[in-house]
Amino acid sequence: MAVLTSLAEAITANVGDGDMVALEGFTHLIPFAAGHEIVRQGRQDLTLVRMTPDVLYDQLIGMGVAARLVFSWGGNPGVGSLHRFRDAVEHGWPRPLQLEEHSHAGMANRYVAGASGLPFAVLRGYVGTDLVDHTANVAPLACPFTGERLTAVAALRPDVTVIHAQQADRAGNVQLWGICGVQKEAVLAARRAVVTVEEVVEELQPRPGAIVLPGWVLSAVAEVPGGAQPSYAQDYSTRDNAFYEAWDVISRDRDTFLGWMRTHVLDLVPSTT
Amino acid sequence: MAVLTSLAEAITANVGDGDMVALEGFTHLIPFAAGHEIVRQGRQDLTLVRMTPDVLYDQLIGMGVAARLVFSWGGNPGVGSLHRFRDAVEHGWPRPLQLEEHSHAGMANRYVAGASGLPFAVLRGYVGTDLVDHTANVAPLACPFTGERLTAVAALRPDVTVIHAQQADRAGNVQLWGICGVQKEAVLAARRAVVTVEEVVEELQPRPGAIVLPGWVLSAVAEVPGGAQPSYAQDYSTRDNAFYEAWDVISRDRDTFLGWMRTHVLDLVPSTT
Amino acid sequence: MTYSTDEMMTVAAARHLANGEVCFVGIGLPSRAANLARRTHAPGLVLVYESGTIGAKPRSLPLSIGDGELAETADAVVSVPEIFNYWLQAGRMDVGFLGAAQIDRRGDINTTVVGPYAKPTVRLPGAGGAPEIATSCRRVIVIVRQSPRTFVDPLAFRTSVGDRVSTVITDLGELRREPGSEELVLTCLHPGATVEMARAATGWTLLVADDLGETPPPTAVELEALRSLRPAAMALH
Amino acid sequence: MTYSTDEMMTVAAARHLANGEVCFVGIGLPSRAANLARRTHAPGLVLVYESGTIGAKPRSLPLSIGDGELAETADAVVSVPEIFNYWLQAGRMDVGFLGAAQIDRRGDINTTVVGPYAKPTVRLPGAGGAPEIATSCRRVIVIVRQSPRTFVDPLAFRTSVGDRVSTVITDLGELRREPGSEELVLTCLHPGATVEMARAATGWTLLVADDLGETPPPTAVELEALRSLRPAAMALH
Repeated sequence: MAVLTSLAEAITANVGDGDMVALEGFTHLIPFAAGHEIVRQGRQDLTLVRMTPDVLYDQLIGMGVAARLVFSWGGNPGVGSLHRFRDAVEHGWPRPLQLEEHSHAGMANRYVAGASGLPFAVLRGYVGTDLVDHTANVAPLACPFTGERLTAVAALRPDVTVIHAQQADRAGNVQLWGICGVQKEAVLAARRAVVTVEEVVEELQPRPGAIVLPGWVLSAVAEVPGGAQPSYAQDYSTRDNAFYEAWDVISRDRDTFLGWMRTHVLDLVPSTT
Repeated sequence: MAVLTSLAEAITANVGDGDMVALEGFTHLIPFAAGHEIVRQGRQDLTLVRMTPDVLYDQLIGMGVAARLVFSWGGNPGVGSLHRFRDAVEHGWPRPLQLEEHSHAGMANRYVAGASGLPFAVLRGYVGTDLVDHTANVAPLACPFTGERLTAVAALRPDVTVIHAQQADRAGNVQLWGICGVQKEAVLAARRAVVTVEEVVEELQPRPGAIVLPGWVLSAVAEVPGGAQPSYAQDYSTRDNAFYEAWDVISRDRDTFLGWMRTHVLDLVPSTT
Repeated sequence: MTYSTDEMMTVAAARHLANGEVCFVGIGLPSRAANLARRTHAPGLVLVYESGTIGAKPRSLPLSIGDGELAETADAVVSVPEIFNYWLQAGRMDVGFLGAAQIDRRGDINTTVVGPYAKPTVRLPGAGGAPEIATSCRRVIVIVRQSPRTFVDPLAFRTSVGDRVSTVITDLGELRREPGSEELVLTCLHPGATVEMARAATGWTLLVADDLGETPPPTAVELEALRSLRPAAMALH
Repeated sequence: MTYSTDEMMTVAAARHLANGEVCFVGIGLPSRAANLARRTHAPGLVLVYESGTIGAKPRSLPLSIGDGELAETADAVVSVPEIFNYWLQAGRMDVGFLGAAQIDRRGDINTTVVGPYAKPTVRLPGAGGAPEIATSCRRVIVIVRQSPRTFVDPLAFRTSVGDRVSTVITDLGELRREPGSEELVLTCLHPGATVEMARAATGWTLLVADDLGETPPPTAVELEALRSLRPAAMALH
């Protein structure tokens, strides 16, 4: 059952060293504030999971919180490379980063399997690519009816999934809308789930295209207005495209990066509500 | 690409003798008018597919249009038996009816596989039940990662799926809301899809909880106000519960049934728009 | 206050649902019992219907599991594949609530046929959601009127496996499965019912608990709440 | 009107999309070309983005595939699992539009690493949607600038299989796969490009079609439409 709490308490209670942690949000609703709180609390040896590790994971990887990354596309959308991610993979800085990579379809179906309580999911994919040689979580599977050779992907079961949403009510029911990505599956696949929201409202008003997650499948809900910035929350904020472009410069150099993180993350006290 | 047409033309063009036909709608939005048009046009030897064959399929089965029924629950919801269905199975009247039965979870996943372009889907089900002995479309499957024994169900690929929805626009894009059941999957699993709608509108206004099916995945759209009665279309009509109870009496006796069908279905000319 | 055996059965079933639990509800007696619980001691009971309505709070008793009332009052409405895969199969349901046409001493259920499968004497509706409700919910409660036609062994057809059936509630009393035991045992009689009546209504040699209890009769509050729960359709009659 | 080689490449790509087709679009040059087609000769082109937006009609060019503009103008917004399973994998896409870091003579694509996988000299973003776009769309068009670093054989890593790549559009010309042939052939040069330039920009011995054509230069209408398609973010600069 969801507890309405502060961001700091939600992370303290639900994210531990060595956990497999999924912070999801497909361009939209990326939980930046929660990710920053994980950095501030000094979590270590995390397995970070995310379809599209973008600027947020570049920050987490650059701060050395991750031992492993499970992902399908690691870039700065529309801009270019993730320099901290590349530095970790190419030069082991600030620590080596073990990779497990998939296609988007594979990752999405791994979450679906987790959300469905199944050990694996089936898709037509991976065949003929070199991806199959680099993970134990992909296996060939024959259709028992037609004999067609398909691909099985192992379920993802994060210890904790963290997402950002537009609204929660006081019972901890959460509503998000706009591009909803893989968030429902990521939440339902996880053992624990933390949601930051733009706003706690008295009553959720049904919205076109919205997903509602009942409070009883969530562990903690924290009100963090702007918690997705520089990503965005539809009908609350817009994507800070200029920041995504600026990140290309900030993140190129290790010291510039560390300085930025100190000023904009480490030295900040999270807002409590 | 969807053609806006009359109900009669939509059925003529898309439902042929011997076809596998799925008329879906989970209590809500059952395409009664389209089913009646199939009877009027004298289709034969159909394989009827539906999770919950209720009064509509009782009518089609009683009229002898079906050679086979693929289903998971055949009753009159909240009332009792389907007498025409029982008469066909127990006494072969008006013709023998071959059955292939599943659980709801199995049928739903069979549609999901069809919609996904996969030959099968996986679930944790059927094990230990006598259902597995009565269909070739269920098979045991071991997880390639854990060895757990699960169940595979073969994809459903109807020749045509027919559904009823609240609205379409002039481009044939369709919007339905309320309880949406398995309609999206049934439409996307089928080779052809026919949709009857309460209303053709100039522009679809996004609705909470709505599904939108783009016109380019549909074959024909026909405006048929009240086309779900005695089922209902949320925000357009209410369920005629009294009729569902009356059907118990109408359908008990073969002649009473035939008389009712003559008056209320066969002798009617479908409305054209 | 006088009450019927069906009312006693429904009240007894409702008492098995705790506040805050998540309950996967079939239509008919299970839905009536679950809604009664929500109106009395378990206002925070979460009702989930296989039509995809999660957290439905119907103001009148639905006649079908797809009534508009369920969608309009739900916290979330999801697709039928989603309700079975993400919510039921994934193990999020505390209690499953089933009816039965036939039940055996292990709690296995038949809702498919009476007589041979290929040439049944009675063709029943079939499986519906029951097989996966029976194996995915943490515990399963069955509500069924007790008679030699319904309490049979062996079953004509095993539609749902009874391993997780914790309690069977009938018009005569309650049967439970003790931890570690395979067979259901009569643990409680409703007021007015006797062991002999229960034995006569059971198609096998019924086991009776040493400490056989008696169900407290329905309270005035329970009966009033139950009687106010008339389906919208019936209210029209 | 003068134009850049990138503009020529984008215009050439747009011309390959027919009105009414359904196009699965990656971000960057593919999105620019697809949006240009929709603004010129193919107003009924259906744009599908992997963020789950079906029938998006962006008024300005999105910077990312998850821009709010895409959701707000789409016919439908679905989940990411659904877009990959029900829409892409099911074979509903006429055209897939991909970029590439490296491409070989068979149209296989590398977007994963340059150098050895375990110790890459350049770590690229990875697969994203590309592997399943490459094998699920009826035909695949690749847009990539031609150079000996991108046109390589063998690839350092095969991220996506090229079997369905029908056309590769570069800043120098177009390569196509003839029916029945495995290898891509230079079939067309953009104005100003030569066979020698194309050969010099290719890391294998480039095959050239007997009837090598020349791409018509961008029309004023195409260039104007393309230039009006500035991303919202860039318009701020």
